[in-house]
Amino acid sequence: MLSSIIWTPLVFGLIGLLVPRRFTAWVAVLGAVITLGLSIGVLAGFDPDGGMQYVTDVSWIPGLGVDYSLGIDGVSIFLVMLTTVAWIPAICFSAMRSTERPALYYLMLLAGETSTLGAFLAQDLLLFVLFFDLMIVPFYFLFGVWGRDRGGEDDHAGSPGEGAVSVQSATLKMIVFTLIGSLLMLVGAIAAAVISADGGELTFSIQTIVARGLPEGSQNWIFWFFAAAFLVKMPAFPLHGWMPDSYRAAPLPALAVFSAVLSKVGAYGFLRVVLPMMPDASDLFQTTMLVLAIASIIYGSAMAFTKTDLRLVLGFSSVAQLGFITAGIFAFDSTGAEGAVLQMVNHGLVVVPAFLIVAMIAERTGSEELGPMGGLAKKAPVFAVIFLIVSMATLAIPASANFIGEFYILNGLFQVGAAWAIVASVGVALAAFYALRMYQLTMHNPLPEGSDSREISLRDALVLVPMVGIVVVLAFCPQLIIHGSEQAVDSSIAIVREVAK
Amino acid sequence: MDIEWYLVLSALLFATGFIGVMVRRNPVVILLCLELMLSAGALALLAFSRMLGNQDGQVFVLIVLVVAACEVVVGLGLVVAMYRRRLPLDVDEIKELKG
Amino acid sequence: MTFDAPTIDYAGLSPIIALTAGLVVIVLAAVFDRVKRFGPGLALLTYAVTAGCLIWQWNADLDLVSGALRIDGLAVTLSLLAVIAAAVSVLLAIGDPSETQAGRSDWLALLTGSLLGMVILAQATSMLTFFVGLELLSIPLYALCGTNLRRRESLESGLKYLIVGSVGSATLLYGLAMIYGASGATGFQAIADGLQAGDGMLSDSLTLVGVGLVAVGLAFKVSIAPFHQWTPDVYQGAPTPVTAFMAVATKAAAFAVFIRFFLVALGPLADQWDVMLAALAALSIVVGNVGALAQTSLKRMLGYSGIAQAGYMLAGIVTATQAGVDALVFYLSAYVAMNVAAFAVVVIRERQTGFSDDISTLRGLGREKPLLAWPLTIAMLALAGLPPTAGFIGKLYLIEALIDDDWTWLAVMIAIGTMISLGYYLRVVAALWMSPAGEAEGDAAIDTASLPPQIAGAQADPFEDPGADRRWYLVAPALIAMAAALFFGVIPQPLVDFAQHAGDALSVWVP
Amino acid sequence: MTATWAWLVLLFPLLGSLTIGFGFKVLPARVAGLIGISAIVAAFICGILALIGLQGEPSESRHVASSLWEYANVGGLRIDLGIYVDPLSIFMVLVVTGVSSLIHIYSYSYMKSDQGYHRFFSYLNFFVFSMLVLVLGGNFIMLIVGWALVGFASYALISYWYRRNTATKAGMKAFVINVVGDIGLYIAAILIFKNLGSVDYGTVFEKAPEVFTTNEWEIVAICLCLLVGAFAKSAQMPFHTWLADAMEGPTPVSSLIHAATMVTAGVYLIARCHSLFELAPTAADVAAWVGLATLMIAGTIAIAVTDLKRIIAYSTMSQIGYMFVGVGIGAYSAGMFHLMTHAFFKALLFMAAGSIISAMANMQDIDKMKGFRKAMPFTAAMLIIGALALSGFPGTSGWFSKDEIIDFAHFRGGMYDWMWAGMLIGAFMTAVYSFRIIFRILPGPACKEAEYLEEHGHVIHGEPKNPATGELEDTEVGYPGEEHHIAEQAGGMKFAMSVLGILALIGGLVQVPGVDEVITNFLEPTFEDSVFAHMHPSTHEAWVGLGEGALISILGITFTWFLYIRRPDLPVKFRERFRAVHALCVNKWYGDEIIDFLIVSPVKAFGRFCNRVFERFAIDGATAGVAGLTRSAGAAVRDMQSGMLRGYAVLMLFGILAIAIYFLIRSI
Repeated sequence: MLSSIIWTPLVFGLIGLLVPRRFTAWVAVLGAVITLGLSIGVLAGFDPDGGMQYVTDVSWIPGLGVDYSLGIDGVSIFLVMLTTVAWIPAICFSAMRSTERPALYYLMLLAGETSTLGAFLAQDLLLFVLFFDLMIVPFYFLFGVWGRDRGGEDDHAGSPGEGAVSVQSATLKMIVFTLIGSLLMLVGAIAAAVISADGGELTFSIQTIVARGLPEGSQNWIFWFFAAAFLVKMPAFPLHGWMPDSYRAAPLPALAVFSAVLSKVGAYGFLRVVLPMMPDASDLFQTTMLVLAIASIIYGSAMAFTKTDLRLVLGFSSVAQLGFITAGIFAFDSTGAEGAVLQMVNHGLVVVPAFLIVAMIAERTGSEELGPMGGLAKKAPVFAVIFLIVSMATLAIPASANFIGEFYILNGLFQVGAAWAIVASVGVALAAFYALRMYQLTMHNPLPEGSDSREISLRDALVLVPMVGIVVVLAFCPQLIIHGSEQAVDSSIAIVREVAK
Repeated sequence: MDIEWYLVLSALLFATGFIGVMVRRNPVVILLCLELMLSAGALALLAFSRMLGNQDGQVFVLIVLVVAACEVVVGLGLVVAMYRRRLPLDVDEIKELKG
Repeated sequence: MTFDAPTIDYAGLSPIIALTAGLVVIVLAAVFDRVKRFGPGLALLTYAVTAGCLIWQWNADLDLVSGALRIDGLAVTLSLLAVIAAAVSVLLAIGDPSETQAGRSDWLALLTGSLLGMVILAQATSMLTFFVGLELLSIPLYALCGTNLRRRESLESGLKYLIVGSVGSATLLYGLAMIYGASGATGFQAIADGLQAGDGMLSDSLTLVGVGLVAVGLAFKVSIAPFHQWTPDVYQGAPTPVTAFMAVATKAAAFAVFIRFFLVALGPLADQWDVMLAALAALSIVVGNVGALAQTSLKRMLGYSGIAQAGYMLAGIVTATQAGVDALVFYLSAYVAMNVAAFAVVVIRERQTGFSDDISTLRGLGREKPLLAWPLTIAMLALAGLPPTAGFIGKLYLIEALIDDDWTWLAVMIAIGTMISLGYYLRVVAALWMSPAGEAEGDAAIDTASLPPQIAGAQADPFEDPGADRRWYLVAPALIAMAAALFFGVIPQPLVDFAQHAGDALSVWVP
Repeated sequence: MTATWAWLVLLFPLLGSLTIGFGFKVLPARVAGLIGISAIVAAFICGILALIGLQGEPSESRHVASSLWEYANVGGLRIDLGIYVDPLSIFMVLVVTGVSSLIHIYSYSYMKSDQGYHRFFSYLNFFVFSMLVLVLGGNFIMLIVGWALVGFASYALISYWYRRNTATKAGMKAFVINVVGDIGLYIAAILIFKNLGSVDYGTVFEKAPEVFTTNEWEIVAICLCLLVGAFAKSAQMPFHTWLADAMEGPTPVSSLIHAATMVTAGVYLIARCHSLFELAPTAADVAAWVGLATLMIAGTIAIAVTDLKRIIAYSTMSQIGYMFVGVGIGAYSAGMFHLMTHAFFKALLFMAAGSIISAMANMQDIDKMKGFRKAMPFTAAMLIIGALALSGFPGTSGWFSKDEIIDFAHFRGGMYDWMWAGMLIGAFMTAVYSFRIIFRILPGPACKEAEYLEEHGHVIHGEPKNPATGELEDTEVGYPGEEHHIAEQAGGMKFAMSVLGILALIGGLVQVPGVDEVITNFLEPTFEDSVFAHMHPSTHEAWVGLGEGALISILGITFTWFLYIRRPDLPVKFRERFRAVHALCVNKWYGDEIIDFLIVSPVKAFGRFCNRVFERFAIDGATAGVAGLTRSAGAAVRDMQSGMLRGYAVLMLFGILAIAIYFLIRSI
């Protein structure tokens, strides 16, 4: 069952190579929809108190002790749902526009989905690492082949704007940064398995490694190898150096899922791998991690309200949001961790429409720079309202599920120390500023010459409205996610809580 | 007589050959120096063989001699080919490939 | 006096016999014009028979020729890799100027001779066969490098390779002599026994210097820094089919003897030499990777990359464990696939563009000729160690072996090296897929001014072949190698078994 | 049953908002307006039904908690989607829905020719919904939800004319300051949960006295955090700067949100949490002192500024200051009473102001207004009623409510006597600024707009301009459409103003000391547990207080009359003489500048620093540095690769020597 979820997208991507050009996109849409259907099927049969479910465990490379081992629990199920949901608008959005080399494009997009799902479902450490590395490959192509060079731009406030970016250097930066982390993680993963086996039978099964435990000294360095991978992926301050350039160069639909889902793999990794496997090190480095997380929040927010490129505003806001998530996880508190999980889903759901909206704005104004924009709401009330909802969810206005997530995270942080929560909450205020700024500067104010205030087309609305609908529904009952994931989250942090005591 | 002297001599031969490779520019001379280096090895082998009292080393030397001859053949062949292409016979001038 | 004819194990010797016979036939064929054109066919047949014999001897575990050779898993697997590389090289050479100018049969004879050296080297268990095999491998290669007589670079590379290689050989010989002196024996097992028993007549320090010299000599062959400098030059200058052969097969054979000599003969001294080899491996990883960064010649870049890859592989020996050997052989096998895919594309591109291997000739290839672009792309991703290719599994294997033996720092070096390597491998991928549409001008319209200088007066190269991308014997190796690199990335277990077969052969000597 | 009615109170405005919002293309404008009005009226009726249900209960069990579903529940932090109905919340519901109904009716006419009619009513209904969530919410999280949603609705309505830069800027300011307040509430809620293990009102208020001792630091911290929220929402110092800018919104919005309902949420919050504040008297005193400071400072500003709506806005701040003092010192029912009467007369004042601004073709500067007495008799009358009530003229509603607070301060004595004195000064200023409006606008020779209105019977249609900057605008953007409406000619406006006028005049009679104390009695179940529940001045003292109030008020009005009617030259002279003081007041005591200097500028500078310095040098620099290092290593390797064989040999020699030396050293 889980295998079919993982591999369906790729299979459809390959079918897309065979069918005539004009059907490619729709084959891809079909593939994504079927994947969603499968994941809904899993969700329907999911038991929140059932621990690891739908387990598949086949020996893959017996010579190396690597198994093809999949499973789903309360944390991964929602991230899988997020993935399968998020890919649909991205694909549909592209399908409604003409794409160069469509077969390859959709193959890469769907391969990205496959690998992301694999990372969420893998229960074998090496399989996880493999999928983690694999994710970056299709996105390297997506960004590189369908991205575009960006010239240097002034930010229209008299200050120097962003420099010129070439696709090649941007994507190279991205992949090098990401792999710095994930190669070290590969070393760390192998070390974890080898050390925990301690001469016994080598296995990479996460559960077995957790059960066997690692000596404290080894935990310390292995922790950082994993943390490097995850922090880069998120990205977290100060490892976000790759983000601005690649965000500016990337094609927006791919960027939407990239930002929405791939960043979560890092956070997920902390919860699934790092905390259970390296509880002592996690406890030891809790303060460091919290400092990094809070720094991400503050720095990301500060950058988000200074940048004028819409993509960068969203990009840095993601840095801040992921900071919240990391902080929640490293609070070692069930509210904090649960808030983090909730926030992972929420942020993913919000970011996808946000990036697609940026694409639509660019279609209307021919620019992604905030400076000369404005007034787009004039003839496009529906568009404006959709964007408004998205912005409000981004800034985690109370009544959105994002608020519940943030609130739980803050509550978790407070249990560690009041100061953490208070400093983190500065990020909440800044978020209000940058999210609203983004909305206002595009939708409000006078409409400049050359911009076209055009209502969202029905087709685009069909893409966006369901996403926004999910955001709204979750706003009414975040408990849906909390209930499903609570048990899994608790068990993820159980060991580290024990140690922290 | 101690084996040391043989070893010292062979080391000197080896060093001479190596220095020759480093300082000479004519490929033919360099080939000669290479022969010197191989001979150094051969001498050491012979000395050890003699001292140890087994014949393995001597057999080895025979083979080394053959190999050395082969090397020179190929080397000279290349030198001739270069000469025919009117390329300079100076290793300092042969530096098209670099970087 | 009675004469006891030595018992000859013909089955065990069959690969060598087959290859030798083939070599004779190919040389003879040169005499008859009408047979000449079947040269490649003959060579391929020879290799096929050899491969058949090797597979026949798959489970063999025998000493041959009074312990001078040994056919076992290690020998069989690595010989197979060399044979595959040679076969590919034969295909890639069809119609190549080097082959034509040197005379087809002569060229093939040299190649086959070198291959024979490799097969011997893979089986060598005595200093004599070691040295003979090594020289038999090297000397034809020196000549092969120079076979493109029209090109100055080709001759230059031949001469450089010859001189540097000979220095390496001499150093190796000198080291061998020392070890002979220290152990009083030439057979590998006997050396080990002699070293352990202290039979020899040298002080420990001189013995170790001998070990060092042998290591240097082998390092030359597998291009380990700081004995690597011939590599980029020769890779770039030699005719591409030769480079392809050299890159892959030489490494396979040289590593075979590297493993055997260090783990069997010098096994007792493993504690002494492991740090040195680790340092060499680390240095190679760094030098190879940073050196490749700003190269514009694809072949030269692959040369540097070969240095780095040799460093990765050497790490497998550092561990002195079976797992390390397994990992090395696995990596080597994957390396064969990735390099074949890459070089095949380079050969095709060279013929299409009048013998330029500049990276700029690849621009826009992804759009125009995906069938060429994909093998190269996969090859680059595999070399960079990205999933889902065999390169990733190979790195995984190596790192696992290293960590298992407490060489974590070297594993981290591999990781760091891989990061750096992205800088150049992906440049190729970027050129293939991500160069702006406007600059991708197709085959013929490459800006000639930007190409490296060719020999004067060769305006219209008679060997230029715009249709090279439709020649099955050029495209098929690329596609098959690509498929292999992908297949073994997804289902690596067969290749793992293959590699473990090699490692198992050493189970007597190493943990 | 009570709970059901209360849920219906919430449901109607939400439904109204959604219906209008989704139907914006289908529904005719008038229908949308009517839907909006009826949704609120329906909510008001349900509120009354809930009230009846509640009154049917015995006094000690006059509170109902009800929950729809579990909203979120982790680690003991359980949040229900629940409401809490007690007299206090019903009181608020009635004030909110009642005044809102009237303002909706007013808007129906006032906004008639605005292009975004649907949007306006949808927002307006949404605001009422949010406000009702705020007052009905059954736990601190629901309170926060309502709190933030009103903030959002307020933002949406301030920026309603979204193509005006000034409006969007004002909206942003209001929103961000309110979010700062929200954060105060977050932290308060977290602290409450941490100490009390729940966020439900019932549990919290019950357990608080058991857990905390008086003035324990944690309870003080909780209350101070709550106060941050309250100050931000109610525009008290130092979070007051957004309110004046919020006047960028349409006048009904100012009337509804920024006078009658939303800004009083802070008062409601303190009243709601009175049992916490009584455990932390320090925090309660802070509330009272800040209220006092605000009421006086806002009074001085209101005297100085000339923008009609802003004068009223500052007056609002000042009146809310009174309420803060009231609930801060324990006069809960008095505070709530003033909240109610203030809602009446302040809404009325804004409506009247809106009418006059309409007649002035969207000009808001009182310097330009004159002689509207004849041209707009109804509006003039309403303006006067509002001003009388505001300044506490004897008999009007404001007189009863304000002076009850002032009197309570005197009653508590001690340092509260200082507050008493301050509030009396404030009352004097109130009278001055409210009648400054009257005396500047109504009497005297008619200005040209008033003249035009008298002559032609309809208002002048000037060029549409941004009242703040004077820039020309197209009519889609700014002032409600092409046609402007005044109360004299628009039924809806007239009706709403009449009702409010009556309420402003006589609304105080529900709480006459010694006669009827409806409000106090009604709210008694809520404040039963308070230590101040049965502490109040005697009837005699109360009447003495009322007398003082009346005196001050009449003095103030007379003084103003003298200043603006008898000696109109004096104000100018004063202004010349005390230029610095005037500048201080006109510039809102430099509140914007101070906040800008202390918070906004540093934050912006930090952002710029991150963007231009840190990102560029540290992050990109480090990246480029590492890349450069690798590249130069590559260059070094390539340089060594000179192509010269002899060079290669030298390197080999070094390699061989290094290995040999390593082994030699090692074996020694």
